[in-house]
Amino acid sequence: MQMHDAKRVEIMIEAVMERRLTELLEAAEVTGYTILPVSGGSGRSGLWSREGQVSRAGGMIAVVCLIRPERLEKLLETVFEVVDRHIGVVSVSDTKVLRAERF
Amino acid sequence: MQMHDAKRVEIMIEAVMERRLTELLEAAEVTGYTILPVSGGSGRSGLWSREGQVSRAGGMIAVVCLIRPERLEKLLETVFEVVDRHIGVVSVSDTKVLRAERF
Amino acid sequence: MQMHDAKRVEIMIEAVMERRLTELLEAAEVTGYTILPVSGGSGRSGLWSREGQVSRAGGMIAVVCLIRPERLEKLLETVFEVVDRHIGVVSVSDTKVLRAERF
Amino acid sequence: MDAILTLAAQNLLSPMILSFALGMAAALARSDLSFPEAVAKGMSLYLLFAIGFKGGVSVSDHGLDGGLLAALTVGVALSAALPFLAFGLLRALTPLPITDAASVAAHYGSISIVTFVTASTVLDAQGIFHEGYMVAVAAAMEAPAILSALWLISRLNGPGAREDRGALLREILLNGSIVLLVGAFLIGWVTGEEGQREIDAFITAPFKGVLCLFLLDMGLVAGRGLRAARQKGAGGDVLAPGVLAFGVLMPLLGAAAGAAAGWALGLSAGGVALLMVLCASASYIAVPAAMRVALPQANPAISLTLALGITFPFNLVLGIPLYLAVANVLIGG
Amino acid sequence: MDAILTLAAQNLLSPMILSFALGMAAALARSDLSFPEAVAKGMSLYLLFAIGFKGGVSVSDHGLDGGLLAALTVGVALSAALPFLAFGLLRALTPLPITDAASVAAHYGSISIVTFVTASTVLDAQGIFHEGYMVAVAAAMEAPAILSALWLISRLNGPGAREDRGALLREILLNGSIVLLVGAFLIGWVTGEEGQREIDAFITAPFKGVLCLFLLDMGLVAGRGLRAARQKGAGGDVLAPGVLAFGVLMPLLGAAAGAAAGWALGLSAGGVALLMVLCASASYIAVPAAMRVALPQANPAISLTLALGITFPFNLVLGIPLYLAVANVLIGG
Amino acid sequence: MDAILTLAAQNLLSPMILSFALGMAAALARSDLSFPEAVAKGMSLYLLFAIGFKGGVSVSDHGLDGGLLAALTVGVALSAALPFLAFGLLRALTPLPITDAASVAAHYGSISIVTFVTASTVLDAQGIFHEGYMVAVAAAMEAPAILSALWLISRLNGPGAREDRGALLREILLNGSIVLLVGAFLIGWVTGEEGQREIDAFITAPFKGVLCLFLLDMGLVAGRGLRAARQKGAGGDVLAPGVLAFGVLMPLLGAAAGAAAGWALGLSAGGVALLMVLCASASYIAVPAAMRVALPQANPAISLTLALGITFPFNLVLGIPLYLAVANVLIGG
Ligand SMILES: Nc1ncnc2c1ncn2[C@@H]1O[C@H](COP(=O)(O)O)[C@@H](O)[C@H]1O
Ligand SMILES: Nc1ncnc2c1ncn2[C@@H]1O[C@H](COP(=O)(O)O)[C@@H](O)[C@H]1O
Ligand SMILES: Nc1ncnc2c1ncn2[C@@H]1O[C@H](COP(=O)(O)O)[C@@H](O)[C@H]1O
Ligand code: NA
Ligand code: NA
Ligand code: NA
Repeated sequence: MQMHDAKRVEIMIEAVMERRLTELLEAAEVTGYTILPVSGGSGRSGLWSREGQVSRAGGMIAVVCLIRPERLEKLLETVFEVVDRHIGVVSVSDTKVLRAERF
Repeated sequence: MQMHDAKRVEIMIEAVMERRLTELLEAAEVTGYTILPVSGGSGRSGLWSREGQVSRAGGMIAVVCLIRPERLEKLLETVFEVVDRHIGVVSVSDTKVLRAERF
Repeated sequence: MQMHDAKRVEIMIEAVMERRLTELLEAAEVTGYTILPVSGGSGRSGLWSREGQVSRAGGMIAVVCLIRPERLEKLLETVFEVVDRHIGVVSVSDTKVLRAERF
Repeated sequence: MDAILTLAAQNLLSPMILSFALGMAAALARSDLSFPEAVAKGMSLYLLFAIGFKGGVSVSDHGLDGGLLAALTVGVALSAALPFLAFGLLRALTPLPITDAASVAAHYGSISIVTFVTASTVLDAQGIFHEGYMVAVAAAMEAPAILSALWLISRLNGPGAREDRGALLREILLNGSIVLLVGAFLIGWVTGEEGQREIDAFITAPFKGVLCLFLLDMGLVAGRGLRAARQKGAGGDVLAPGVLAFGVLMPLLGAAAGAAAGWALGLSAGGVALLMVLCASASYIAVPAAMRVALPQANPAISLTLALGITFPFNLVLGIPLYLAVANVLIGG
Repeated sequence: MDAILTLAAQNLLSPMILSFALGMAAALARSDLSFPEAVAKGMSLYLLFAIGFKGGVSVSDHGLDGGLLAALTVGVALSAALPFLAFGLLRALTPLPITDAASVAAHYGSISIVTFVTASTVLDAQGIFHEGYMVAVAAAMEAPAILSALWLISRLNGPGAREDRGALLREILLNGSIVLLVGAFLIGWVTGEEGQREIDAFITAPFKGVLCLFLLDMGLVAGRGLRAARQKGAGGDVLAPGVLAFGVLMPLLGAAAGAAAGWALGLSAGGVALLMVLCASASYIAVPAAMRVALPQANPAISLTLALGITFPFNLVLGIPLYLAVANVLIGG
Repeated sequence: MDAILTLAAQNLLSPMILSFALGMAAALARSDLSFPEAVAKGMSLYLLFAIGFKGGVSVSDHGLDGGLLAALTVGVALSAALPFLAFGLLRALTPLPITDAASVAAHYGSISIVTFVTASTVLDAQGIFHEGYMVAVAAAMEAPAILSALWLISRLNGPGAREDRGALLREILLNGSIVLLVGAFLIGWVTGEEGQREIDAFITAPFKGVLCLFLLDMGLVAGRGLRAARQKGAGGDVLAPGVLAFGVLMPLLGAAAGAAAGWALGLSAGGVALLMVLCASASYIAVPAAMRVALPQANPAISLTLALGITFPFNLVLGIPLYLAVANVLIGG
């Protein structure tokens, strides 16, 4: 089956920043992304868990973005604007996608 | 620690297609998969979010499938049957697994 | 944008083992990890789904860990202690991260 | 006429309608107010169980009057027939392509259980009798419209769907909301007054309050849908005048069909009003899911925005008091 | 005998049992009806809090009769002893390997809190007195069986588990359901009638209705388990005749032990019936989780299908009226 | 004094406080007892809707006494002013850096709606009148403190935040809890007694019970926070004596300001007590989220542990009866 090179960008970011990040992604003409809920984690700022929480603060989301390699740089610059000042990690892996016309 | 080459297939597909996809995966003798909930996203068909939703329509799931490289082609053909007509994205990355006898 | 080599370790493990695994990760000086909820799956021990479940038994979580390549071996040995006797799969992919000073 | 207006005003100022309005306003203003998906589903399970159960108890109290079977048959026929009317109207009023028109038609042939629940609550509040088995009729009307729409498509477009029809039909009939509604109806029927007494404090007393919160959530979802439709091209056609007109005309035509059928069936005024509501309302839970499986090419945003953003509030605010007034005139309740 | 049958029939046609049956039927028919995990957990938290609290209030009303300590001791002893009985029976009736047999035995020594809640509700509905502290006994019986099973395994298999025993014990005793049950019991005890009056409308009035929905969910989960066991080899052994027989025989033997103990303790007829229910029921919330940690080699599908698919419905439908009848005869209530 | 002690003891032994204590104890003992996030959010939506609605109904009953506008103005002023007091106190008592101090100050200028709800419940239980519009005052006091803190930061640190002020302000004012509280208040006001009668069984009867479960959850979250603060360096400063002292002193100072303002406004004794509670309590839902957006450099663990781990239990257990006693003396209720 025909596959095409792409990048899989995974952004773990504070839940309160969701709207700001996705607005930037759209402004950067990213064609699609998917948001996964995150139930807990740990980092330099300690352990956290969503159990029993009401406030959106103190939670994160994972945003997965599949893009063509040539668009990576622009995406990262966009993302960096938000991630820079905020808690979060960004990773980029090589991947292949079906139906490249979608990306 | 001994690692073995494998492929990580990630399928983002409409939640209503879950049963059909997993039945096909089992028919294709895929030995295992894991389903992650998805809380929102965006694509050519616009923005969506699961917040406050009751209907299963308008939601997606992420299916992660670790398989031996030699089984990839068959898996993709199977998946394509469902994804072809439906909203969804499929990505394949190289990975390594512990305990290869499980795959 | 400056990226740095890293490993993305994804551990699918029984939910009841969460505390044990994360304690081991901290003991192994892993600087961070993120836990994603898992809603269902299938493997050698059959199909499962979290729908309508009350017991923590019979559910899994996905733990994602981004680390520097040189720390991989130690991490895997640690994880193996828990995964060895328990249901679960571990995969390791090459990735790149922003802000390497965080890992 | 005066009575209708009073009723409409009274309806308008009920906590239920105001809760829906609050949700819609919050969503349109981009507030982050939202219900978790699990809570919304939990409330809908509660409402389905309670309304089904109470319908069953009512049947065990009042007997069937020989009417259940006739009403079920008529309900199925209406649900199967209305998509053709809707399809014709859509082709006349809007530029929607065949597939989208068929999908919208399926939504309007089927029913909105929350509109039904709200109407029953209004009737109860005014002490108007209605046949308990109308709940079973509601359940029976969920699915037939889907089959009509698929038949329409396969006539017009050729047999494109590779989907197995039998599996799909099975899945539609075993849809969670149908099973729960029918199951609770049967439980209520079997256990009757005595069963009701046991769980009354759970299914009757807090019912209206839960309905308020659920309508608040519906308002949030509908408002988000309208906002998305306005922003993006996705469901943009929804806000075209022809489409908007359909969203208001179709419920009126449906209600008229329901009124005629209810009158022919010899239902009470309350029963006629409920049948009108069923015919006038459009599905936004079961049918959208079925359409995604069977007609993936159809744009889901169009049906959903129409059903939830236009027709649902129309029925809630103006439709219900209007249908009730017509039923009263018709039956002389 | 006649009385038992009437009771059984009455029980059978209660909204609670019918809700469970609806769930099971829906799951076996492959309906997609389902409760979100969060809603199921929310209902179970509610039930645990309410039943614990009411037990505590009852103790503050009726006093302890000096009976709590004796009942706790006997409960712990029963929970510790029953796994040996279960293990012997399993080895005699089934071909299950040692580890699986020990795991199943742990489930049957422990208790099912929902079965207990349902039985209390049946007693309350019939106005039969039962000692409030039975809730504390239920909590005390959750854990000891786990330790017995682990001891059995280490005797038979050698000390294989690398798991730290102390940590495990701590975790079992601090299990959420035990903590909530005991905590609510203490709160009820301390605040008594007055506390009850404050929150009665929440924990008493809607209780039975919530229980119905929870049993509906249990039926769905049990039905899905049975279907999976039938399909795959995974828990296939469950449906072997010997295993099925165990699922029905063991509750009867457990109930007999409970009856003897309850009689010796001088409990009321209601109290004896509840102790029988505790001994007859098998855990499917706390023990499965503990077994996954401590005995990962054991196949969880076997215990779960037996406990939830066979023994739970058996107790719900036939067991409870039977145990109540026996207790009545024994105590002459 | 005696009266205060009796009241405090009575308060201490209420199911609400004991539920909170149970949660805290369970978390500190590392029990795995927990509420799903969706259930916690569902309960908070219920509480906000119910308290807002009841406040609105009370206004429609008793009229506004011309007091709403004055009270709103004073509330906004207090919320805007208290952060400066808090900031000064923090700089005097603790070694916290400017950003962290400003963030904590924002939390204490704003309000904790659950503390307010608990206090109203205590008043209702004792039949003490309080102005219904205090709910609107509570909503109005959520946001101003955030702006004061940001102003403080930009004065002291220079305009570092690239964040768009307008967008942030909009987001704060349209925060879900403010919108729901104000919306439900308006619905209650419009529908009045009649509306209340319709949904009373949902929003009044079970209210206290839901509050118990919610406080149990708050106890779990607070306990987990305290444990984490003890373990890691993250929020370790929280447990320094100066910080602890702030967590107890600040509510007392806030309450004093509230008492003075309430007296000047001519509120009833109940109203004064509620204004004291609002000033004394610290936000842990809306403000933490706003601070993460606007002041990401501030360590969230410090504010949260202080607000939820120290000040919340202090107000719950000692504060509420104390403020009520003071208000009674002041107004002679
Ligand atoms: N190395 C990592 N791998 C995966 N997730 C991480 C990692 N570091 C941080 N995170 C996630 O990001 C959150 C905030 O990280 P931090 O800013 O280091 O406290 C953590 O709680 C994790 O959920
Ligand atoms: N490039 C992408 N990366 C990640 N997820 C995507 C991407 N494109 C689409 N998706 C997901 O698939 C859904 C449907 O996509 P579409 O068919 O383009 O509307 C979106 O809402 C996303 O959840
Ligand atoms: N190849 C695989 N790819 C992804 N997830 C898997 C795979 N194998 C097993 N899993 C997950 O691990 C769980 C237990 O696997 P098993 O021990 O094979 O029953 C499954 O239910 C899946 O959630
Ligand atoms: Na209709
Ligand atoms: Na037992
Ligand atoms: Na304050």
